[in-house]
Amino acid sequence: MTSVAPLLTVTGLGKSYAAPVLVDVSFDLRRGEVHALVGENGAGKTTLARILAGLTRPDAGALTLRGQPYAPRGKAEAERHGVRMVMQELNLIGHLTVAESIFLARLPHRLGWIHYRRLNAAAREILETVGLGDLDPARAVKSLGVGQQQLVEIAAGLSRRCAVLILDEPTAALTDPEVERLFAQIHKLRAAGTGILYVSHRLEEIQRIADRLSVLRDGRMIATREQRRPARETGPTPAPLSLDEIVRLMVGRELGQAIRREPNPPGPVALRVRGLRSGAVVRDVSFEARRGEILGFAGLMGSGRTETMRAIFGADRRAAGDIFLHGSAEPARLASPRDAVRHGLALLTENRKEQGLFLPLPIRANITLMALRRFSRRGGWVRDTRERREAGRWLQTLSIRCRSTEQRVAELSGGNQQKVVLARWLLRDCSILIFDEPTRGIDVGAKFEIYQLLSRLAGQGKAVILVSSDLKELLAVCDRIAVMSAGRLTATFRRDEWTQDKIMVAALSGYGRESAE
Amino acid sequence: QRQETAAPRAAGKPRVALVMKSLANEFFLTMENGAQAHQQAHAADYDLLSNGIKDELDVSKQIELVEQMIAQRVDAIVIAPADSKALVPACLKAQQAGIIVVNIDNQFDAAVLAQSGAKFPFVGPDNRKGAKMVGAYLARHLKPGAPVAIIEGVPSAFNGVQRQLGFEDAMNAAGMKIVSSQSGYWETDKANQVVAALITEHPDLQAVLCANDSMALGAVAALRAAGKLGSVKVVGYDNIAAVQQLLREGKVLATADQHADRLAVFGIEYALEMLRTKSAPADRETPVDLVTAPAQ
Amino acid sequence: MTASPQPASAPRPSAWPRLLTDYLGMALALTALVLVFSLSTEHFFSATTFRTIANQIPSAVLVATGMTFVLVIAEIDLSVGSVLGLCSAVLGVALTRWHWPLALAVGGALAVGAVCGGFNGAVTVRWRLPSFIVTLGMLEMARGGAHAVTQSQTQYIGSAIEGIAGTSLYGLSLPFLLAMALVLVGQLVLSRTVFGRYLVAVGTNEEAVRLSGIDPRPLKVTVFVLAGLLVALAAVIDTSRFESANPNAGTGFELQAIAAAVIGGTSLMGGRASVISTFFGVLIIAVLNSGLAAVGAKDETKRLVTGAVIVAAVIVDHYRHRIGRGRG
Amino acid sequence: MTASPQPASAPRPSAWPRLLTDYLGMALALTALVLVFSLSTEHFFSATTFRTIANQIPSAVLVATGMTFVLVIAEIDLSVGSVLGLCSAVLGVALTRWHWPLALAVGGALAVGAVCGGFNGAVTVRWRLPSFIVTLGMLEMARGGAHAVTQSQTQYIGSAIEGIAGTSLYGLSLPFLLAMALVLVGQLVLSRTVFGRYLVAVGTNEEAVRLSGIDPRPLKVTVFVLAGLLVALAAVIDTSRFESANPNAGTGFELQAIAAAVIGGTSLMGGRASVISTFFGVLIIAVLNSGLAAVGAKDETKRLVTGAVIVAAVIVDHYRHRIGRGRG
Ligand SMILES: Nc1ncnc2c1ncn2[C@@H]1O[C@H](COP(=O)(O)OP(=O)(O)OP(=O)(O)O)[C@@H](O)[C@H]1O
Ligand SMILES: Nc1ncnc2c1ncn2[C@@H]1O[C@H](COP(=O)(O)OP(=O)(O)OP(=O)(O)O)[C@@H](O)[C@H]1O
Ligand SMILES: [Mg+2]
Ligand SMILES: [Mg+2]
Repeated sequence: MTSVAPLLTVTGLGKSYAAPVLVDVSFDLRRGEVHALVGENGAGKTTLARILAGLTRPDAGALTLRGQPYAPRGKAEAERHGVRMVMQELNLIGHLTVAESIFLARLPHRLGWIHYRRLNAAAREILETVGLGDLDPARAVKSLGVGQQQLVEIAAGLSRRCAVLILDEPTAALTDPEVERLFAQIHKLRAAGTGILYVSHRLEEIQRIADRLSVLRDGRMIATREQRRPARETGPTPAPLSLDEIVRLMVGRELGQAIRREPNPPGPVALRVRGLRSGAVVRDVSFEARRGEILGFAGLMGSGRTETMRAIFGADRRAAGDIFLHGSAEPARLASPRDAVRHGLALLTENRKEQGLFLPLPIRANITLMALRRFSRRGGWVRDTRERREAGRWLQTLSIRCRSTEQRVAELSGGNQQKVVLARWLLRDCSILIFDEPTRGIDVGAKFEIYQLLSRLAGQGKAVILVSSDLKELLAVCDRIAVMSAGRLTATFRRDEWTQDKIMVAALSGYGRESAE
Repeated sequence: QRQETAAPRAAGKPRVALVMKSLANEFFLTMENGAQAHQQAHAADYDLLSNGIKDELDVSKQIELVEQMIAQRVDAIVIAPADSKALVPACLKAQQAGIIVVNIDNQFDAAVLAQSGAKFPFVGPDNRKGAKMVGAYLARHLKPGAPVAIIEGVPSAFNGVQRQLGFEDAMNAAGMKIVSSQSGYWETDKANQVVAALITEHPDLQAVLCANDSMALGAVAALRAAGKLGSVKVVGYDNIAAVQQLLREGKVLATADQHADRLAVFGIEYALEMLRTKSAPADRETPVDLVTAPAQ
Repeated sequence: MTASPQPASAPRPSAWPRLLTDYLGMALALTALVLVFSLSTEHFFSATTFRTIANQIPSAVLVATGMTFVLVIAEIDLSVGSVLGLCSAVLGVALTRWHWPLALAVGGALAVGAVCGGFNGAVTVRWRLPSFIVTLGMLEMARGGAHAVTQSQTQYIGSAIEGIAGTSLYGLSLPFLLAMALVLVGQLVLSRTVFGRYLVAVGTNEEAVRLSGIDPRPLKVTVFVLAGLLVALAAVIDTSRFESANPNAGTGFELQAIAAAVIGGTSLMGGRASVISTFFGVLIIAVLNSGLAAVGAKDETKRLVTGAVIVAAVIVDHYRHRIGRGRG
Repeated sequence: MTASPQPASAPRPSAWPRLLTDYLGMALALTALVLVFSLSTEHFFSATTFRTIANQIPSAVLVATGMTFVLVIAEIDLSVGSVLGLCSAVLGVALTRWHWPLALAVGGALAVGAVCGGFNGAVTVRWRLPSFIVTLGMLEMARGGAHAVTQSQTQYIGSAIEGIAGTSLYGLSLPFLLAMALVLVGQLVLSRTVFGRYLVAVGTNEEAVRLSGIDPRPLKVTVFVLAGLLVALAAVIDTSRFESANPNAGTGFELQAIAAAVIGGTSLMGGRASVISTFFGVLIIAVLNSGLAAVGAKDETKRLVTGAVIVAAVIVDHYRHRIGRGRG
């Protein structure tokens, strides 16, 4: 039994902001285990993790670490005790180099002068572990894409030995190969005795990696279950939870069947892209999206999907290529997002904090911004009753967890923030919708709701483009999947043509070509 | 005509640098215009390079101007110092570099000159005397013991302090009561604020003595707004163009004219004379005239 | 499933009850100042004093209102003082030297303000430059222009222009009433119109606005033009008040306007601003100036006190916000 | 797997080859200015002129360097000019009225600078106020202090203090050499030391720094104190150069220092700054001033040109950056 002596215990934890967020939460983390924490958006996972990592102070309850009382007053103190956390939201510092970001709090130096050779070497070593071996550690962080930034952040978290490692949705922006590499690292840490708290909405992952699993619902700990029988233990233990059971515990009710979309008869072409080139990443992209279908975009991280969508939307300059809209033979003039929106395009960006949200503003203002004219009288006076009613309707439709339409978006949980951006675009009612990682950080329940929403939108005759790093998600909801590799669109598969293998091959195919050039 | 100074000069034609206070100030601009006119009339005799600073407070800019003129190897510097002490060392440096230095408008501090062993001929008015003259004229329109207020210039400005002292001399001599003396920073707007507050606080105020005419404009506006335009008298200093009309309308009682257009010219003539004769002429006080409403 | 426990009486974005708490801090600070000065001088607490202050502040209110709009989009305008000088100069010269009719001259001054603002906005937006530096350039240029136009001479205009700032209701001048109206309209525009809401959004996250299909550039240029127009209006008022146009008019106005806005709780980072609070900021500064002059304080004392009050005001505001946050 | 086509010899954060492109724009702008002035006046292009400029800029360089550090942490210091005046005043009065020995007086001035900076930093950090407004308060207070200390009178010191700014190598003054050294050290500190990188980090994302377990508050206070110290040093140099202490010294310095930094490409949003570029910015302004004086330009022309050059410089910088971005 000594092998399962708890490393970290939590008893009777309580935390409220305006409303209670955590209520009487108790759980423990053992040495050398991966303890998964799941729950809906806003269930309180991040809040719990932040308390452990010293970023938030609890209102009630007690913590112990290795049997000693533990009440960190800040992140620094928690780290001194060996508790580290990789945050859900990106918290990198754009103007620093990758190496500097990783080692920020402990830059190697002599009398204050940074030892860059040592620093970069150490950084390279750590980047290797997350598969960024050929990334120059002296590159500025701001020049990296979201996926790479998340990997760098994880690398920073892994860079030091610690007793407790908290990973808050580390894989939300990662594709499968990176996830594999991350898991390899987690296995290594587990073997070394680190206790790992793993927060994620990707339940398949959790089934693969978790030793134990806890479910939070509305701030209460609903269940904690062994997912894998500890090696040295004998005797009866409750059976591991199945996916369906986890979901039921999280949501507190039965979810409908996973969507099996009846493919619509393909409609007319709504968007045709020919020979698109943009920036340093997008080299040659041609495809068409039809009304009534969901077109998925798969690809490895950095393959240029995000950049492609931004170029189509006019957010980045196009170097070459034409875009034809709604079956027109004339290329459309899409020089700016404004043009794009006027032509009925919508783009939900992958980086909600920087490119989507108005954090200090109320939810209402975030949702209604693009449709304000609709709620205004002549002269541009906003009718705020109608505005609030409409915003409230979307809170309901998307199950956004909040106090009121007037709550500041900054106070929402990550997933709920994502839904707020979603609501803004849906309210605007465009006919060609591009979603870049719309389910990043969103819980299963909400994911299903979003899938349903996508199908409904497609059913209404809209063209839906879904960019996602989660291949299973693409396989589940798309009518066709386009695969990008090294800035080129290398293949497109229909539902009856695709297999996971074929897609992976297509995703890798561009890189050989690149080196041959 | 400015381009002329840039063109290669005729051999032996002396270059005179005029270093002014703020050219944003009408008074100094008039001074400069007088100098320019003089140079045009005597274009064969010398070249003129005139510079000023942005505002009077920026003393270090003026010192740097002197240094730049030394670097330019001009033959003479005619300077209206923004600070009567701080400019002495720079001018001394110029003198040591063989440049003739003539002090105009604002006289260098005697103690500092003595201490540093420098001597520069001075051409300019006596601000204190001028202010006393204006004050004395005002006193004739007041009953003894009448409460009056002084609006000073920038507190550290020498001529401002001189004018304040002159006003005080006159008021004390005539037995008036100075109820307040505050800075209006030479500005219309600031003076307006101060005077507006003063006439409320001292409802029996009889006169406002302003250290320049711009502030007199602000004082008049404050009195007009309070409906006391006739009953409280205003005097100014400098005789700027804008104040003429006010004098005629009786809104300003008097001001002083220091003949700005001739000031710099005197200085330049001094400098040229020194270049010719290699000897320093004596200081020369230029006239200050009392200006009152023409009809009265 | 959704936890949106929205009570029927949820606070409306700008409901009246909130006025109390929103402006309480400012009102208290103001009252305290008035009290101190009333106790330390004989005549300060009088209708005359307040009327005097009311008639002095219109131009400051207009400029600070414009500044508030500029600050809300996370930009800054350092050129307001100089542009005021330039507009005043153009107005004065047009009347005295070119003998334009009053309306035309006023129109000319407004046009100059709009053009300067337009330049600030266009350059800032076109090359994505910090407005700090663009308007710093304009600060120099407009002042140079003012001196060039007037040949550095104060232009005395006389009663030709007196009418604009002439007294009207209960001793309150037309400009004061205009300024009050503008504050109200400004506040409503900022909080209740599509335009105002866009501005707040631009100041909070410009990139997100752009990606939402709203072009922030014309909005920003509009704001700078608006600020320029308000400055020009202030110039007309001041010129009328002084019956003369001074090329040095407005020197240092920029910092005063910013101070007023920031004392009122406007954020320099954009996205948070209130025109009414700015108005309180202007009032605080005006009462302070007037009171210190009434007391007859020494110049250095005035500056020390002014500086301390500015800092104290924002510290007080900090606590007000803390309480506000704790409450809601 | 990841596409990061970076050559092995990727540029190090401050490798020498980058110098060329980093400072090329500024160097070109400077050369162009010198050329224009040399062609339009006879005596401008001479060793004397350059020596004169070199001996004039040290105080501006020091203040602008301090400002660069403040800007890199996304703060601003509007009080530098006033604090310079106050330090100068204290130095002057200590020498002339209190008859302190030189070293003690200089120490006193430095202490005053550090205290003012410390106040700015502490208040900004303690109440999380915008430094803009805190230092605006300090601007008023320090100037008031300077006038109070000197009773508004310039203090003539004479040769007692001459030594500090005295000539040394090849006609270049000690302060100039000191300023040059400080620029180099400053640049290295910013780009190669732990402290410097922390500052860049604080300016880019203060919250992230806090989350890394580094307390940004002492860092920020340190920067303000540093800026105050550099300002005090500048005050000592200027006082020595002018052999007198003027309570109005440094008026308007703040905008000039910010302009120099921004012309040099420092971002007002924090995180991006270079001390060497700031130095170029100071040089550009100094050459401009000197050249315009040599030409004997009218005051309004000077202002128009200065304003235009400021705006033009940042526009040029914009294009340099675009090219830089396109390249990398
Ligand atoms: N600073 C705050 N102020 C007010 N409410 C907050 C604050 N931080 C979190 N909350 C609220 O606490 C609840 C739990 O948030 P938390 O971030 O812990 O959720 P989560 O389980 O991590 O969700 P997600 O999966 O979306 O990341 C949310 O309803 C959120 O709105
Ligand atoms: N601002 C930028 N400047 C330079 N390069 C960038 C920038 N943003 C992204 N990139 C590059 O674009 C590529 C895509 O970045 P990212 O890591 O975001 O990929 P992703 O979004 O996961 O994948 P995809 O691009 O397929 O959506 C990377 O090579 C990245 O370095
Ligand atoms: Mg979370
Ligand atoms: Mg992407």
